[in-house]
Amino acid sequence: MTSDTLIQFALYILFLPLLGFLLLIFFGKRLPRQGDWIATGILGVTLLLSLIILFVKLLSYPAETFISQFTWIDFGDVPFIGPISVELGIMLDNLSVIMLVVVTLVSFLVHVFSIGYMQGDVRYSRYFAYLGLFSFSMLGIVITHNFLMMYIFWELVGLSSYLLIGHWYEKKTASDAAKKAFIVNRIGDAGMFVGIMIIFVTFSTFTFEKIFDSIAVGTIPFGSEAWLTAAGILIFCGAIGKSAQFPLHTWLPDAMEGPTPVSALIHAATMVAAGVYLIARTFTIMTGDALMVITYIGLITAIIGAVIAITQFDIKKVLAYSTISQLGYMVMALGTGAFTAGFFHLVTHASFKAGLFLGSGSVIHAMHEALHKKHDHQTDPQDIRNMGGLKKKMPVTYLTFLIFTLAISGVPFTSGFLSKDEILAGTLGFASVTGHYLVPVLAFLVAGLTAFYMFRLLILTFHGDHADSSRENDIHESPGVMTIPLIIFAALSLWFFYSFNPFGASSGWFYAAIERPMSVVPSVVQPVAAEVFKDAVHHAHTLAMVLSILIAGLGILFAFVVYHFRRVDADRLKNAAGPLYDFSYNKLYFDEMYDRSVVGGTMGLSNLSKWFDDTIIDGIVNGSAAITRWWSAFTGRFDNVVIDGLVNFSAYFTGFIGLILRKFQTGKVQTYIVFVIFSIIVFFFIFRTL
Amino acid sequence: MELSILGIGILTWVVFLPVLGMIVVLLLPKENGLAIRATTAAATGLQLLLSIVIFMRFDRALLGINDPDSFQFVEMYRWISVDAVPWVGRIEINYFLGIDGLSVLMVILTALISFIGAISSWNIKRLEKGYFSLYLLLATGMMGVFVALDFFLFFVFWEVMLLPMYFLIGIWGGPRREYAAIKFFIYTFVGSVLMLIVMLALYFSVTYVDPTTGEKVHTFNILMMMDPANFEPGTVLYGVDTTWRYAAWILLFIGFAIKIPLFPFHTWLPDAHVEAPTPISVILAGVLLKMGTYGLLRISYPIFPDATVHYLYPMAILGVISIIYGALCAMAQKDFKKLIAYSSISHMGIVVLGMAALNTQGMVGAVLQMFNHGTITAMLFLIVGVVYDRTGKLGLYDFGGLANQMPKYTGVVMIAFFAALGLPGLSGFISELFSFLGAFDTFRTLAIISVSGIVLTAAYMLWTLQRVFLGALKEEHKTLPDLTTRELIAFVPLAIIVIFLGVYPAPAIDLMNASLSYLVEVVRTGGEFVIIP
Amino acid sequence: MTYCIAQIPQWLAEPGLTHFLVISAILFSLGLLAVLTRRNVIMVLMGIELLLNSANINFIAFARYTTLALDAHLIALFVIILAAAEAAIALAIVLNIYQQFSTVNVDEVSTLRE
Amino acid sequence: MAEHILESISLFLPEIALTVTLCVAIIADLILKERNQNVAYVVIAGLVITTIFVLRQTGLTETIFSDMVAVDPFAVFFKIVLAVSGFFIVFFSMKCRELDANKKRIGEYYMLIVAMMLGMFIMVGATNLLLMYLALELSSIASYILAGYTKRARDSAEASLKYVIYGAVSSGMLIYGVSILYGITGATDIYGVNAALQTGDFSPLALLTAGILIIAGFGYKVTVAPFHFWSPDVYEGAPITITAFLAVASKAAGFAMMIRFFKVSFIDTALLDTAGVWDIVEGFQWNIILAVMAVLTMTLGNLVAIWQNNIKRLLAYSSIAHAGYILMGLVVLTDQGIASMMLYFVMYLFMNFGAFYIAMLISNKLDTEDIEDYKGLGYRAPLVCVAMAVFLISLTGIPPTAGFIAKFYLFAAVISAGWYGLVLIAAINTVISLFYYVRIFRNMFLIEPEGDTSKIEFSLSSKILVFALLIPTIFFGVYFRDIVDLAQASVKMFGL
Repeated sequence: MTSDTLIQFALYILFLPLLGFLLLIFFGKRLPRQGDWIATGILGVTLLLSLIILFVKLLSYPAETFISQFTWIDFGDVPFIGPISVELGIMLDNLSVIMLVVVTLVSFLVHVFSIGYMQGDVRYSRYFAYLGLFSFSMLGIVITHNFLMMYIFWELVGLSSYLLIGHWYEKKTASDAAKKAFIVNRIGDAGMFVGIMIIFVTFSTFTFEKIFDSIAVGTIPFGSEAWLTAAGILIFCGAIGKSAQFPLHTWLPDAMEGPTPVSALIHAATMVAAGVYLIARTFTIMTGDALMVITYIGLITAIIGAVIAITQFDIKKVLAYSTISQLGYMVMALGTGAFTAGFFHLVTHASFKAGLFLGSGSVIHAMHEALHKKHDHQTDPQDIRNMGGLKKKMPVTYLTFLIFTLAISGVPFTSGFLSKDEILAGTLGFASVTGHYLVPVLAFLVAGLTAFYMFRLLILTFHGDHADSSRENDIHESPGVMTIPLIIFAALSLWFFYSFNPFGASSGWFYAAIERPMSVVPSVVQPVAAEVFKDAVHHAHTLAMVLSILIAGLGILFAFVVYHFRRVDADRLKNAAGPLYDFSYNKLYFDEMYDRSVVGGTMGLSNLSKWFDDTIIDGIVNGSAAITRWWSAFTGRFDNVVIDGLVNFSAYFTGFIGLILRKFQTGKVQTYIVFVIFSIIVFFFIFRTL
Repeated sequence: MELSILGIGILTWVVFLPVLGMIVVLLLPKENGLAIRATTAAATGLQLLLSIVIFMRFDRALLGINDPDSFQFVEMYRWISVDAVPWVGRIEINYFLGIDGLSVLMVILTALISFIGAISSWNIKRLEKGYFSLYLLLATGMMGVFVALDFFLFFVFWEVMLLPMYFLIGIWGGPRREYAAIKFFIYTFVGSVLMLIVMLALYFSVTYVDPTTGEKVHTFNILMMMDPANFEPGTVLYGVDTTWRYAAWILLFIGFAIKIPLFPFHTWLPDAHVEAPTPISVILAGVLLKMGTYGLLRISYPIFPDATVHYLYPMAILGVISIIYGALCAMAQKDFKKLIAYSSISHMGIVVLGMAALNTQGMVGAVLQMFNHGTITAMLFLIVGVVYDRTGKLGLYDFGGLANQMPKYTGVVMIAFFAALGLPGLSGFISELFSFLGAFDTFRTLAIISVSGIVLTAAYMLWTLQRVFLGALKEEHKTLPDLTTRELIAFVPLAIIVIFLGVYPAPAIDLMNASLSYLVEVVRTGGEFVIIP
Repeated sequence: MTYCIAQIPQWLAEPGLTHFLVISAILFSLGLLAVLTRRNVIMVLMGIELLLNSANINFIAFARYTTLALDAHLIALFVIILAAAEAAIALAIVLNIYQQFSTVNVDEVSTLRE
Repeated sequence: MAEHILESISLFLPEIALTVTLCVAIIADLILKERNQNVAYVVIAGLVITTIFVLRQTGLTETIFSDMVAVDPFAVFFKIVLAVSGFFIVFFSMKCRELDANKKRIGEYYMLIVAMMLGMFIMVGATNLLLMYLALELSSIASYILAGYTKRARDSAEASLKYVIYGAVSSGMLIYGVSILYGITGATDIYGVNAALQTGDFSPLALLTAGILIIAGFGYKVTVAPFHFWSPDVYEGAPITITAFLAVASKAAGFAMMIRFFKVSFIDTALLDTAGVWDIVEGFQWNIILAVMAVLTMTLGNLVAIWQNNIKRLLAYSSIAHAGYILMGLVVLTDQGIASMMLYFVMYLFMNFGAFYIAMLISNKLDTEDIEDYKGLGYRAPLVCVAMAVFLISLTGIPPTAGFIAKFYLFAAVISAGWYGLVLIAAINTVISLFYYVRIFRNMFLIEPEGDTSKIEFSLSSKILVFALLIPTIFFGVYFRDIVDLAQASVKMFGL
């Protein structure tokens, strides 16, 4: 199979979902089954094609990069700048082909799951259409070869995310969440936009390759390394928004208002991982300082997510904060230089986190059905305090959920262990080279917390007794279309897909395929060199593995002690933690803070602007109402004339002078003659001196 | 490039077709509303057809701007020529039409928006004859501005649209129509009086030697004014970087800025929009605002390159203020139409910023933004018109949940709103992108500040979307009908253009790229250009 | 024959151009004063006559004290004639006013104003 | 001598024709008695003959009656303007219901119009100070009576009283100023005055006194501030036809006389060349005074006009403001300025008569002059109101109307002479003027009629007259080449 065929396949993969979107948006309602089979079928085909590409690429052309491009806009030879043209194109390298499979796989399975989950929804076909739009946009991000397309699809996934979060837009919380997601993402995108502006102004192109080459030969923005760092950080801003990194993470928990399969697809596995993918793509031009910023942002995010997740009761919220935390993990990994580990975690996380969400979807679906049957609309079907004991009723869901939980907690023989272990080793290595020991310490802490809150979730949901025994019998296992995807994800969460050695991924195919790219930035600002880093990681590896197993075990143990065996009363823990608990329970008050400062500030500024516009700017021209009223009392007739269209202040002013001048016209002819003589005298004296 | 029909040049046809239509409308009996409407639609439709012909036949490689030979479809007749009077030399006013890369897109836009406006005027109920004849006169005035190459002619067309607009707002407008109409009238009139002064000063400063007779001729020919060699020594605007040239530039700028409208000359716009009937809002936002920026590019830039370069930075600052301030004001509005009006201010700020960048990307972005803003805002006002027609309400909080009730409508709304907030894949993005890219090349800090505008735009657009279309449907709106075919006819071409140019903008960019690059060259070499970090 | 009652001052003994001009200026001012201060229209009209005649004095004085020809005399004659015509018209108008307003006080004839 | 007089008479035919018309009108009035409306036709016939005689004078540059009167393109141009306005006024008068109250005396009315025309014809040609004064008085005296000629006798009588007192005082000042000027120059014809002034052998103070007094006298005639006070009251009180006539013809004649007087006597002909700006005689900066007056006039006229509710009074103030614009043409001291003033008068004639005529038609039908009563008229009388809108637009100076071209050339002349400040003030004033013009057509179109909504019909002849004014107003806005040519060619005066 030649590279041309691969490119062709890639194009099919990209455009088939778009076709699906168009078909469903225009004809969806008229198609049989509202067209869900079209959408799902198309995704199945893309999955197949992606797998073909993956195998062919990794087996036949492991070290090559295929690019196909065309000139989209050609400015020609621009005066004072030189030739400018904008090329669009796609690029297939190992990174993108793996990502292709991840995206199409998750998307396909979510499509399948949705057939069950969304059955009977009012906008069923619309839902599948939007899923198609999302898949298209996400695939665009994956295979692009330039910043512009990256940005374009970046925004488009934002759009599809907006549409899907707001799927049940009759609920104000849903439309609020959708809006919030888009706007918060926009903030990050604005930063990314500025970063791209810096890049384009310097290199007059958007294409990754050309830019990397230019930097490699020493061309940097405005001749200053600081600008290069700035460009890196600004581009990373896009990732901050999309991957829900601190300080823009607040949209993701709210985004759980969308249908659960959407959360699985977009807000767990793929779109939110796009930020990580972006960092991986632009890793080459990140300076040491930029990577340091990335590391710490990731670290902070990881901790925030973990800390908040501990105290949440909404099943999806726990998963959402867990996602934030894990994304922070990946970002941090890339920042420290553990490139492969970070990306690897993206891939493994995609399957087990999508699985977790789908599992929770299955649970919510069951709860919802049960509550519906009882006409109970008060009880929240997503609150884990209303659950418990589902193990017996939903065995498949439980088992798969267990596997996912083990994976995310980093228990050996799972994919999560492989990737997390590598990341932790990376942080240790990073610390040993740079001296930033806070990074591994906190990373391990997060690992422990993750194990704890995930098992807390598992136990509260599935173990023990059901909260309300009267509805226990109404809870049933979900249908096959929902459980089969779960099983597939569960299988993918085991180690053997990635490496035959359950205690080390570095010998697997993944590590062979993905290698940390060479940094092209000027040597003075380069991050820790790959070889030095690799050495350090190698030394720390065993320690990391042992520690990680230990810490994960501790977390799991503690969760069982508190929630399963109830040796320690959860309420007492809560009281002991005191304000810390409230702090965590209230999500560290981020939303409140932003509402007061950013949202409140903007709205205040906006109202101020409106006031300024209505009162001052218009007022200068218009005369404020008060003066008008005062005058109307004074002259009686003024108001009449005001209403007659002389509201303008300038008019008011001239009108006022006119009013005075008018008084000279007394009607007495002798007064007129006095004025005339007076003027003559004035003229006389003025012009006598001239 | 020459093209004529019945011996009359195509541009004359494009400009005066609506006037022909107007004459027919005036001759039709008052009762025959359908014939009046059909005539209007036919006249503007033909205009659109001809502009498409122009688009096809337009030579993309010719430069235009200050080179009379590379203008296309040129028509030049001596209109007024007063023979040699000893103290002024010969006086010349020409009927001089022609287009280049700068104006061709505007011609197409004007024809398109005029046609769409005519379609959406279908449900005007009162005094149709008056309405449609004024409407057609307005169409002629607008088109004339974009094709005139003689300053006097430009000015005449500029003014011709003033009165129809006044009456169209004043007679067929909303409750406070009188106030809005007079405000519009006076603002614009101030601008045009300032322009008149500069025009006359230019006229007395510029002479050229007529090759056939060898005498010195005073002329209003804009192209002649662009050649510094044509300025008579000793006249007021002679020289480079003189106080008088700066003053003239500022007067012109105020005149154009009022039209754009640029902060702080913008307050007429929200009032005019709120009161104007829907088709007139469409015209106002779709075409009239562009006349300001077009005027700057056609007149201020090449005639006063020195002053232009000197004032680039203040101009960019005003652009940035407009972007952010307009967005902030939009956010605080409770009236649907007013919100869109303020969003226009914000979007036109982007045009000014792009223009001020004085490089090809920025200019292309700006002119494309002019076109895109024309189509997108036209859609937005049509959208407002749809709910206003059905409910008579404009408050943002009066609605909610329309998405379910009116799916086709909501589809159109989505396209327009997301195009307005600069979503990639729709036309607004491309032009904003290049405007900002260009601006960043010249004013780094300003460009970075202005990017915050895209966040604010997203915020108020989505908030509006939420308030009007999402949420629960109100009881009294449960019977609202979806878009009618006639409304769809107005929406669909715009939507197609918005999407097409978002996906493949090259056809539009190719039209103007050569001319605008040349304009950049002309202006930059005429003044001392510096990049401001 | 020495009835010398008093020595006539030099400036009065031989009146010159200046004297006439001063007289005419005084007359002009008096005329204006009458026009401005009198409330009776007839008196105002008499003030106007003074104005015109002060000009006449000027003309005649200039004719007398310079080498100019008879032009000035003719002008004076014309002005006198015009003054008469104007007075005739004015009086007719005053009559009309009296019929309409029953007064000849100019102050009261001021309904048209501002 | 006799030959000279005979020759002079042959060039004085227009004025003689007017005199004969005047006499015939008196006789006709006596004969026709009850049907004395027909005097109007006599007057029209007389005007036709006069116009023919005027047209035969084109191209001549002569002086007649021993330098008393000049027959030159400048005078001919203004005579044509006066004759055309005479025609219009006679037609207006035949339509005017205001005049019906005094039907029996209507013959006198036409007769007085002819007398006034005669005075104005002489004004535009006079080159002798005495003749100027006499002509001015002739037209003034006739207009004193005409101002009082109406059915609403009270206002009318008041107007004429004020007019006569004010006019007499002003003419007193004028003649006093002339007497001083005569004293210092020893000449009565303006060429002699000029020759004497160029020697510089006189007291500047005396010249200043004379100059200011003369300006006051002329200023009264052309209604420029601060000598305009009579005009609003008289314009409001006088019959509308006479108001229109005063606002256009009388002003044109006054300006013509003023231009000739200043251009001939107060400039330094030694330094006069074809290149441009004239030099004024030393000792008296009269153009600065005129500039100040121009600014005062236009500003005052516009600002006060905003407050008027009576259409006649509003148009009166508007015509004051226009006098201010026109005066700018003289201030700049160029032939181009004069040409643009002349052009302005042509355009002004049509648009201002148009506005007055429609105000009269409406007053005829609705018996009101209050602008508030115009509400919704656009729906009741569309044709007339659209025409009114065009006239008002033209008065504002918006293309494509004659008013724009007039203003355009005037501003052009001012700018080319470098008076940027002045033109800026004029531009601002143009914007201010928009307020009150707009108010009229706002009332007509933007407000729907209340109460009586029946259509108002006008007679065919009225409509024809409206079109006769409307068509030039638009035509000159689009095609103005010939009229500009004519104005520029007519700047030529005898002796320069």
